Amino acid sequence: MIEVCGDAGDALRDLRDGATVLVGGFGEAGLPFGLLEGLLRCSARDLTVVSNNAGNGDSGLAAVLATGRVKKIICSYPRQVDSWVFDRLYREGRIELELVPQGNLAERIRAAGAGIGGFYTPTGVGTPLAAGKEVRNIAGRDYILELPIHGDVALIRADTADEAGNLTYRKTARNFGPIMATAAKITVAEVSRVVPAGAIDPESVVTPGIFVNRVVLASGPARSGPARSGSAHPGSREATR
Amino acid sequence: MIEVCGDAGDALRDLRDGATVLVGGFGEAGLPFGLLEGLLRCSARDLTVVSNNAGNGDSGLAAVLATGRVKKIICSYPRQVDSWVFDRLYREGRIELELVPQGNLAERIRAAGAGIGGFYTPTGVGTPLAAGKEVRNIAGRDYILELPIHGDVALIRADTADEAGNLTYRKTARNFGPIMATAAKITVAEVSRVVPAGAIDPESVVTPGIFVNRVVLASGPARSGPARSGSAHPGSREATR
Amino acid sequence: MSSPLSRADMAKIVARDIPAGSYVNLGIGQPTLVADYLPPDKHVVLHTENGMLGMGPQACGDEIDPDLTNAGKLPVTELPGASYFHHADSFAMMRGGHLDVCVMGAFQVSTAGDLANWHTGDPDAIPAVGGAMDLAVGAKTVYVMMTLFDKDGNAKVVPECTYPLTGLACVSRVYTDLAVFQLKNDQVYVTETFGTTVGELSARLQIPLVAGPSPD
Amino acid sequence: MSSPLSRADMAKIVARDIPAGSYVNLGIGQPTLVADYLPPDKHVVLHTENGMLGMGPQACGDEIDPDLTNAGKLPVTELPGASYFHHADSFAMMRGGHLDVCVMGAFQVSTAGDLANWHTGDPDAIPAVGGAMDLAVGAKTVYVMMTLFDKDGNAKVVPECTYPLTGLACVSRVYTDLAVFQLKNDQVYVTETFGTTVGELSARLQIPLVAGPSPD
Repeated sequence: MIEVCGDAGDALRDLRDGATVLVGGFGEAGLPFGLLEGLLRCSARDLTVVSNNAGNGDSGLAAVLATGRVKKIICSYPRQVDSWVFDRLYREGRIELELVPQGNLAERIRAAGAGIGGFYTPTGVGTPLAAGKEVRNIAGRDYILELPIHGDVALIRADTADEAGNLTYRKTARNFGPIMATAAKITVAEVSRVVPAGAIDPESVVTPGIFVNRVVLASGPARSGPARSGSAHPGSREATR
Repeated sequence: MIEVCGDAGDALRDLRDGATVLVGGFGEAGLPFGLLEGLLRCSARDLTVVSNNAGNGDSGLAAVLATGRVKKIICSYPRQVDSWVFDRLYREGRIELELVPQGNLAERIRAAGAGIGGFYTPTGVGTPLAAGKEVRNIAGRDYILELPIHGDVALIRADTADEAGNLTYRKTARNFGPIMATAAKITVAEVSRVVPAGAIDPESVVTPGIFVNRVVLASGPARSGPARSGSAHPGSREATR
Repeated sequence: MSSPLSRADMAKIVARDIPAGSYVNLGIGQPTLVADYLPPDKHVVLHTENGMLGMGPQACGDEIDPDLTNAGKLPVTELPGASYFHHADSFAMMRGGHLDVCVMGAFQVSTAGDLANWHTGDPDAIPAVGGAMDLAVGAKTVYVMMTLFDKDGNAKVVPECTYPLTGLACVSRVYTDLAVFQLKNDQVYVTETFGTTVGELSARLQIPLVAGPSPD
Repeated sequence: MSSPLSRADMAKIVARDIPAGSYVNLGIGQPTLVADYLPPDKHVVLHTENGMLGMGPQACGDEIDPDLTNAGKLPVTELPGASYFHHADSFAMMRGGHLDVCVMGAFQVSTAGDLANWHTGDPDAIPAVGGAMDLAVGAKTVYVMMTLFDKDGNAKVVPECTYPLTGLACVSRVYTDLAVFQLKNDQVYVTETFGTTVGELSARLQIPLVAGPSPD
């Protein structure tokens, strides 16, 4: 059973100084805007954020970075046309950057969730991003050793949650959500609706409920139409605030 | 685009002596019976079979083993109440067994499909199945190094295929199918029906078409009802032979 | 209690001790009986390693579907809120420490919590391990459920396992017909006895036992 | 042809050389133009690393959906037969060698096929790598699409890359405004020229060139 939180602040109540926060999204698709607003209002400092990008414009993740409470970001693509908040902090030496190739980033997060202690990847071999990493030849090919990235909290955006915590996503907004959900001690999903257990087809569940602790309804109208199999259900709660 | 083969023999036409064959299924759920019958009629010898079990009764995988054309099996659970074919071959020294814990077996198959050169797993540490394997302490815990298992051919049982090769599965018959499909040079799926591209909801695809080369319609009536979203489509071909 | 437990009674007390809201894997054989004593309002979700969460009771009659089985290959049913996933995801769930409890049978458990439950060591036996080693290292808590003595009267809680190991220092509780044991920091605590006493057990097992639960 | 290629013409010949039925990833920027020249009857399936196969053309007007973008974060559409998957699965698909072709831009390509396309080496630049390194090692065939000389007239096909590397010995073809190159066994083959000759190119690039396609 999941906890349906009244607001993002409640969902983030136990965020501690020094925590590692996994933030879903690729650009703005799959970015949990409501949870990031909750993060803005938290007082936790010295956070490490793991996310593909380092914020766009002045809202969402960029607004969180602007508070100065993030000491380090682990990501694959910080520099974008509208990443001025990160750019400034980075040039001022106020944020540490660990740059990871996108596939290694995804696999390191998956490894954390899957209990894998480390893995050998061909990505990055011979490049500056392999500096200091163990290189090993296996069956005639060079690989580097990469280690898992665990989170204290994962903040993700999904589409529909059922009361068992099962999640579906929408299109390419799925991106990092399913793997981040597996890699954190507490996973909070911002969703467009909550439906009764059984209203999501068990064959179509993307994130099983075991990986989800709390859900918060997204503010604003849902982008999607009603859930494919849960829409007609009388118990469903839609995001309409 | 996938190739829809007329029969299992056609789908297995290029199976060579010494090939490694990944066979889906957990017990009989997800076992591709039709493809295994095709394998029976092939002449390829010295095969290595990778499958969770080593056959039940006298049909399916057991019948293939009984031909004497399998030199080695990699599996987690060969001994069952009705595994007499394997038991006899094993006791007579006519088949080699590589026993792998079930999760390591699954992860090694996934690693092959994902281009991972090897991974550290805690499963098996301190047991006889870790004999000869590298042990490494990472962040205070011991792990053993496991290497990928690649297949030449994967034979799996799915439920619905669309013409783009996308697959869905039925209940716990899903088991090893999706990972084996990623780990072989040629993947052949035995399915209950083939529907036009677009008839499977893109959010519910379990195996994307990139991993599937050939499909064969299963003989006998499908266990499942019609496909959730493809049933009414005039182009769909059902297994009714 | 004043007499040794039946299998059903053992399953009952295991079920009693599983925390509400847990995600639980019940190993093949005896542990599957535990499911019968988990009331729905306890919201325990059952995992089966062949790719399902939300497994329901064994299937009967028309419910039987060859595509829906548990890890013991017996036909089962699906509860509302169930989900299906492939084997790598299923064992990632296990190895990643997401299951709260798993319940397994055993040949031997050592005082350090080492588990032996996949091979008798008989050189003539055909080995089979299945998911036992993955469960042993993966679940947050491993409960063992077994008779305390084998048919020949040999103790199955032992100073050191003599059978091939399944996992190291992984068992935290052992439920038997004669007593319930907690294993912690190489100490064996006896929290309940059935038709025997801690003193009698200590003599028969030839290992030091501490009466009462382990300090937290 | 008698004159250097426009960007559109480069995209056209890249599209021409992509085998029918291929699974293809088009990198962000210029390579996305290639999609416009892939006729539907060629059955090329586009992968975007943010979790989709079967990507359609860029979305316009009402089609725009913020939840459906390509790797360059531009809104795109979905074709029949599409599928969605998460990032680990998407890069497993890439790293596992399942994509037939990827097309990327580059700062430099060496005669050995080394690729530099993520960092200019400027110590003041903010680095960003995205999926470039994964694509470089993962796709079966890597095509580079770029101008042959930079704005300052420096050649971008070079004996050795001076910019930080993206991947080693990974590029097999280089499509430029002036010529198409095949890279094989440390040899550079020129299969087509546009408004120039192999001799002229060899002089400007200061690397040995072989006229005609590489032997198979």
